[in-house]
Amino acid sequence: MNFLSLFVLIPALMMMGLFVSKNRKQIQFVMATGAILLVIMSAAVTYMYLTERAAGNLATMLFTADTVWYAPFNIHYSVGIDGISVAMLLLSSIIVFTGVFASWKIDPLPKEFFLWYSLLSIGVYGFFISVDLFTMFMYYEIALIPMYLLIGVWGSGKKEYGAMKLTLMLMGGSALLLVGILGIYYQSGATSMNILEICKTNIPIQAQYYLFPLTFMGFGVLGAMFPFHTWSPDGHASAPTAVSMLHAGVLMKLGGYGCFRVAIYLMPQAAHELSWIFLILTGISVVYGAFSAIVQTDLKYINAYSSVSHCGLVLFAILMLNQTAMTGAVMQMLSHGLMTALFFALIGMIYGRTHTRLITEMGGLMKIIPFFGVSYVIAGLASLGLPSLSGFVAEMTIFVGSFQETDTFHRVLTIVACTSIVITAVYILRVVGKILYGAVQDKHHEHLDPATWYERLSVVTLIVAIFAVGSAPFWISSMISDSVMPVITQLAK
Amino acid sequence: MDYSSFLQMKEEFSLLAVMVFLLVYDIFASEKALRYFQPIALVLFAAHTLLNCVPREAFEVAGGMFQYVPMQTYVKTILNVGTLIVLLQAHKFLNEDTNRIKRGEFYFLTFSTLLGMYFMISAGNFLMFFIGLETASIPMATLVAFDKYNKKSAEAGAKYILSAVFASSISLFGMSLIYGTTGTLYFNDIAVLFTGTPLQLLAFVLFSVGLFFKISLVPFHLWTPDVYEGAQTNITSYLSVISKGAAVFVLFTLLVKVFVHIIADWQPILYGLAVVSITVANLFAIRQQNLKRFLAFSSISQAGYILLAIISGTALGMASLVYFVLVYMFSNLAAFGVISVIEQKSKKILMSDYNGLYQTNPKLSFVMMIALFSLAGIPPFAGFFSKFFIFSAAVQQGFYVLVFIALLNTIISLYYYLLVVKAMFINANETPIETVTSDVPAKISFVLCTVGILVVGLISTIYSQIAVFSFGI
Amino acid sequence: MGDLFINFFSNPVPMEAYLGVSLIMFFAGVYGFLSRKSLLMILVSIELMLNAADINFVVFNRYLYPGQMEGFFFTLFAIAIAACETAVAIAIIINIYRNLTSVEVGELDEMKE
Amino acid sequence: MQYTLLIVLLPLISFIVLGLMDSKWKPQVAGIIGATVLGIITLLSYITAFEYFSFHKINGVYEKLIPMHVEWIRFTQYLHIDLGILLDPISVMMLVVITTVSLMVNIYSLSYMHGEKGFQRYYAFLSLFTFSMLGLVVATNIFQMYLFWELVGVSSYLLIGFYYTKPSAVAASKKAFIVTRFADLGFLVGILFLSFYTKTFDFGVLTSGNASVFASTTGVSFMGLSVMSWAMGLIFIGGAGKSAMFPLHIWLPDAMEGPTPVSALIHAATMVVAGVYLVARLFPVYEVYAPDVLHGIAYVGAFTSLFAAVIACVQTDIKRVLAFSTISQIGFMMVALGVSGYGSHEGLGYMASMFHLFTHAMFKALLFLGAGSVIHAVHSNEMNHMGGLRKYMPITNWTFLIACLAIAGIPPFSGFFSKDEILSACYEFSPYMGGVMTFIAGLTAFYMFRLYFNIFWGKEHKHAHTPHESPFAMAFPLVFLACVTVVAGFIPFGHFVTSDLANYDIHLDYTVAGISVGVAILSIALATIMYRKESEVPKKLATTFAGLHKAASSRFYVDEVYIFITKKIIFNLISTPIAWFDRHIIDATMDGFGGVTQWTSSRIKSFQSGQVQQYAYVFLLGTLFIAALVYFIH
Repeated sequence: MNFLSLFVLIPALMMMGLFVSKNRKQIQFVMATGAILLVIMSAAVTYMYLTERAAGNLATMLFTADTVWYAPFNIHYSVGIDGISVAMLLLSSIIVFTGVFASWKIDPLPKEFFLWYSLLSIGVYGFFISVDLFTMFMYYEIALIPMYLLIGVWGSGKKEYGAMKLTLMLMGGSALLLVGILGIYYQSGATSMNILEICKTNIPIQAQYYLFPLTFMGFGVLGAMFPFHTWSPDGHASAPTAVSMLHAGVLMKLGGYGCFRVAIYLMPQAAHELSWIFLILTGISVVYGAFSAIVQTDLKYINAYSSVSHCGLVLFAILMLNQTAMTGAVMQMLSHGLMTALFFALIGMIYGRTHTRLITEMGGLMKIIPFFGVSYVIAGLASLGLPSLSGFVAEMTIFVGSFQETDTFHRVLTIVACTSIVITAVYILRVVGKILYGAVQDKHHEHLDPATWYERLSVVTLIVAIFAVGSAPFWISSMISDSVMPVITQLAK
Repeated sequence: MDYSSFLQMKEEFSLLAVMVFLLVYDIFASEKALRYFQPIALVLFAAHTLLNCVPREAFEVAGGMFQYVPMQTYVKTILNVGTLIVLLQAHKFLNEDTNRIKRGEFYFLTFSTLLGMYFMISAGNFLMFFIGLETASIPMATLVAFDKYNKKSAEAGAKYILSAVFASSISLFGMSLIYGTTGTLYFNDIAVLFTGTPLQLLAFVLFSVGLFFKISLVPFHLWTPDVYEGAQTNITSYLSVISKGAAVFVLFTLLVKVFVHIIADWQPILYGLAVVSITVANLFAIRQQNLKRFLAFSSISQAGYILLAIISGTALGMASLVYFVLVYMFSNLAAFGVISVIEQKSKKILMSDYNGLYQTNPKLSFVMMIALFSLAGIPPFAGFFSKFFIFSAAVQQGFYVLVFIALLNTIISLYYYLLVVKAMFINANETPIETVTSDVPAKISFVLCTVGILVVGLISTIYSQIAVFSFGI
Repeated sequence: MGDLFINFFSNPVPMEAYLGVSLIMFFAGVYGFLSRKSLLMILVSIELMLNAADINFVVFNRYLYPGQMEGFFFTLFAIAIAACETAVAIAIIINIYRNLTSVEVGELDEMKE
Repeated sequence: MQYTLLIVLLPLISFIVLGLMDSKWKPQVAGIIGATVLGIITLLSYITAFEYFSFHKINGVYEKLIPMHVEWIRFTQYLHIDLGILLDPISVMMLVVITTVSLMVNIYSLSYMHGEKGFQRYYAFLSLFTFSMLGLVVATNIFQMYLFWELVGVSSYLLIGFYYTKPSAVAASKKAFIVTRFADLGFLVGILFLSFYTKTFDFGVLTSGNASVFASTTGVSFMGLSVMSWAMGLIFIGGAGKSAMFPLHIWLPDAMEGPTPVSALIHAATMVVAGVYLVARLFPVYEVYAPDVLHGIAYVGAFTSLFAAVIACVQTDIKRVLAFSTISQIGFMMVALGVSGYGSHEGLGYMASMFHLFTHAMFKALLFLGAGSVIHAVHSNEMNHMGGLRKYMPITNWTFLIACLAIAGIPPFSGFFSKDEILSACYEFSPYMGGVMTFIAGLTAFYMFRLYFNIFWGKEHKHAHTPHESPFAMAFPLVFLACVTVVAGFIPFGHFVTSDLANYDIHLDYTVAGISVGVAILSIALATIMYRKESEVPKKLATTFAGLHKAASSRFYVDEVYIFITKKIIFNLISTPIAWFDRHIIDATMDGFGGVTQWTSSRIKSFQSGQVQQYAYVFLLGTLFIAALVYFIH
């Protein structure tokens, strides 16, 4: 048990705290304390990671710890982090933190809400600190189920349908994944499910041919890869604010992270051979998601489709199989996580006031609730890749990286993917124009409550993070870039 | 002949002692003393469970008719714990005025079936096996028809006894052919002589369908939902867990010990049965409204999953199988327990009756939910681990496609488990079932189940212990 | 054909004949189980099936493995068990009759689908 | 020259402070802070210009200075975005232009925007724009330029949509952003092409003339065209978008929905010339490695210039006239670059283009501010709401006239000199090009005086209240810019900015000058006849050339084409079907899995008939089936 396990332990303790808390005050206290602790933890881990690297530690994973768990299956509870996990942990902490404040006054059943919320975060954190296939898969599944209840109980609209669809489709993904993982383990002949051990072995190429698609698709479902993305619009549209934030912000990143860490890292030959299929699919995701977003009228649908497009870009970049593009992919995960969380937070807060999410029924909100208006514009600008906001660095890294592949196929796809930045601008500006500018559409919207302190806290934290990543990308990009190296080495084999 | 070796059959004798004591106590004790009948019975049985939970050296009794291997202790302990939980849950039911008079019989019959299963598990000879099997199933029929003024119960009893006897007569016919082709009834000898001649294969098929019936695999499962629905809920849970658990273990033992030479023949059978069982049961389960029927189909589908452990025939598969049964026991009993306490209170058993249950019965809903999640194989509940292990055991032997089909089916199964969760937590209801207060034994049983579901997966010692004594081909 | 004829008379009853009888009994039982309407007749059919198996045991023991007693003993136990089964089954059928005032198997269909 | 960093940073700080404080401060405070910061950086730019042009000439060639530079993000071993400051003649010139115009606009706005809601926000955005524009011009590498390019686009978006409750302003801002964004896509892909083969973003390396940098591009083609053509062509598309070249010009006229000072700053003087600046920045690359693209630029520029000039002749909204005039003038600059070569005399076009950029910035800003002053007075943009204003607004009148003379190319105003150089370069390129450009220059003089007479002369329109001269804060910038316009032509521009960084003495080509001045005077005379007094001539002409007139008034229907593309094609033919496909095919397939499961479930329910005999039957069949299975397998 090393300190990384605290990331899992703290939410677990939060759950216990929630069990014994009696009223809303205590619940809020538990959640706030836990969330702050997690943020501090991840900041500390980042610092420790960077100092350790600066001290010349070149191991693939740092702070590793390994405890045998199920000896007959060579299942170990092993943790460890590299730059990518650190980035993801930071992201998770920020989003868990802001999610808590975004749902500060959740009603009804706050205790149960936060219980599931904490369980969800256990899954997320656990996934990012794991280096063992089994524990990774386990945490992945832990993260799936609370979603059902969170959406089903606290959601809105077609919540039961959305929740069920989301859960079942993701379960379908995990079904593919499980076959993939078991196949990898047995075909590699490794004596451990530890990724670092398996990568030293050679999985027979014939096995890779079917294991790679299984694994990639399995994670791809969570990464909203075309055509397995349809859970995303319905699921996100009906989810409560904090859940949308956490799900789109972090959970969808599990998909990209998994593709990177498991599918490509462990099966490099198949990745080379088969990447074209998935490049086409993800390329479609990128453009298709963006085009679909143009004609949506529900704010959450717009954002969900936009997530399809942006997350498609993550997988797209990973499949380019070069260092720069992969770095860009991770940056994009981080960036998309932050900005989509911001979007969902704002949409939730606006919805809480206007009681509608249809852009046709809103207008002129900038004048009424300027704080949300300005924040929404910032989120939008981040989403369409404005420099100094996080989206720009991520997308540019991806495009520059993707362009390193010289053949016409990759070139054309890259250019097609680039067009998404224009389409993104179209739907973002459409929304901003419709809901924030112009005249107020609904008489009831003329007097809306201003933002409360906890809403401001949540929104401002995210905006600051977006600016931080976007304005000073160097350290984070180099941190990620270093950690992509092992995969590149693996691919070069 | 030295009969002292018979004393080694500790579990059987200790259970028999409990049975005899209870029988005598029930008949001769005063009305006042009878008030303590149930506590005494429970304590005695718990003591029996505890006394017999430590594995011993392997031994044989009666020239190999009774063969003990340490793994059996675990299996029997699992059955004991399961029975104990069932009895705890039945405590309230048996204290009702109409049933008080019958409770002695209830215990006696239950323990009889358990004893039958003990013998079945430890059998080293087809005669012993057959006696065990029938001892386990005939009293079961009376238990199913226990509620004698209930039409459904009677119907269920009839269906059970008819189907069971039909199955066992086919099985018996199969045994006769096995005897005819090998000339012996001892497992150890048959294993050598059973080489797979056509007649032997026919014998094997006829014999094994009897066991498939017990495990209720498709297409030998049709009795299951009707009987589960008609029987009193605690008996249903007993039927679904204990009876099935014993049968799957026996199936595995027989396949790897006796029919080891024809592995190439029984693997495809199990393959097909697993696929059909899981799929068909799931398809039926999604449309069930009655929760007992619902869990019946769920248990059929679970039985299909168990075949994945058996099909590998490896030690890993064996350990996974026993572990799966353990986890399944906790999960299923928790679910049935909730259904039974609610049924006793409100006579409501339909899924729609459970709408909004969380508002009035948060704890019961919670137990039900984790039980269902465990059945669906969701971490961190134990069901996830047990499923993962059987899949792993199957993949190890190269059954990729089978595992994949099974996994696709987990999507369907998750769907219907979530339907119940949805009913309890999400669906609105003006008049939810009123708050139910369960008695102390039932509470203990829920705690046991919950702890089991939560802990068995996370603590790997349990699995490791089981794995120590597991055996395969 | 001739051999069979001769064998038939020199060896009073060949094993195949017994097996034939048991097989016919067995399938008669199966047929009865599937086709009779009355629960009692179904019970009788089951008895046929069980006894067919018993005959097998005895015949195999007698003809193939005359040196041992396993088959005979098995049959004894099986008969006892069959008796138990019948007893329990009849008890249940009586219970059915009390509840439905009928012993028609077709009426046992309250629970389905 | 470390202090140049301040020039860039101060507006940023000003933006952050003003943005965060927003309405917590009084409007005047925000305005004064904004204007003061601009004053400081203007001063700093002048010092920079002075120091640079005086002391950083080595062997007659200006050196390229990089006083500051940090690595911002690293993509690959070779490719990294640096943020830095590059000082060379054109960037220093741009610093001066931007800060000057920006300062004027800041001062002007103090009065013009007085009392507007969101005054603080306005100043914050102005600071943001100034910051981005300055960052753009001092960019040391192409990616830094792209980065600020985008920021400039956003500040433009925010400022155009300043009156966000006005639907037309919102639509215009959206249009401006999306059209330029589309062009930026070209820019981006161009950068990707260029950088991939040259392994660098750095302007210093790219323009060093070192052939080894481009070694890997030789013979490499992508889909039939050489990669350098792709790269430079695409980069030009980016420039064309920002600089409103046909057919990407459509956003600029609409951008006039923004406050007028913003139009003066962004859409006349600075941002719209970013495209010209970009081409000039990469000129050595264009010239050597993509001469075909460079010629293309010349033709695009010429066509745009003509096209816009024709439209400008018939527009009635004074800001639109100015907008089209801007497009036309930028066309001039593009043409000049396109026809230019490298070297002292061959590089005449380059020098002329930069010269024109400089002079145009001043007089066009002046025109816009003057127009603003008029609009401020009559509260309308329409020509026919004006007329005869010269009596009420003398300062505006005179300064406007100076600017008109300058743009028409009448000596000794600045426009004459710069335009003359352009025309000389064109004639040297080809007489046809020279002729066309001269004709456009004539058109320019015509529509400008049409505008001038319609505003200040002609029939007086009835006003609700008497128009009055603008206050000092507005008048001062007019006068200042007018002075600049008068004297700027005499700057020996060739001593400062040339294609090869060496000295070049401008000498007037009297033939060309004579022709162009003649044409200008003729055009002005024509305009005088037609518009000085009310006359029937314009109407007659309009009816005679009804088709042309209508087409030109409707801006040759380019907007309609765009609307067709966006609304009909993208929205109705791509997005809506895709969204439908997603819901009804993809999603329905996913739902279909569930449906099929349910259907199958209901189909097989009869197996569970409740009949125990049927159960036994199935049991038996199962047994037989297994037996058969075993038989076949065995």
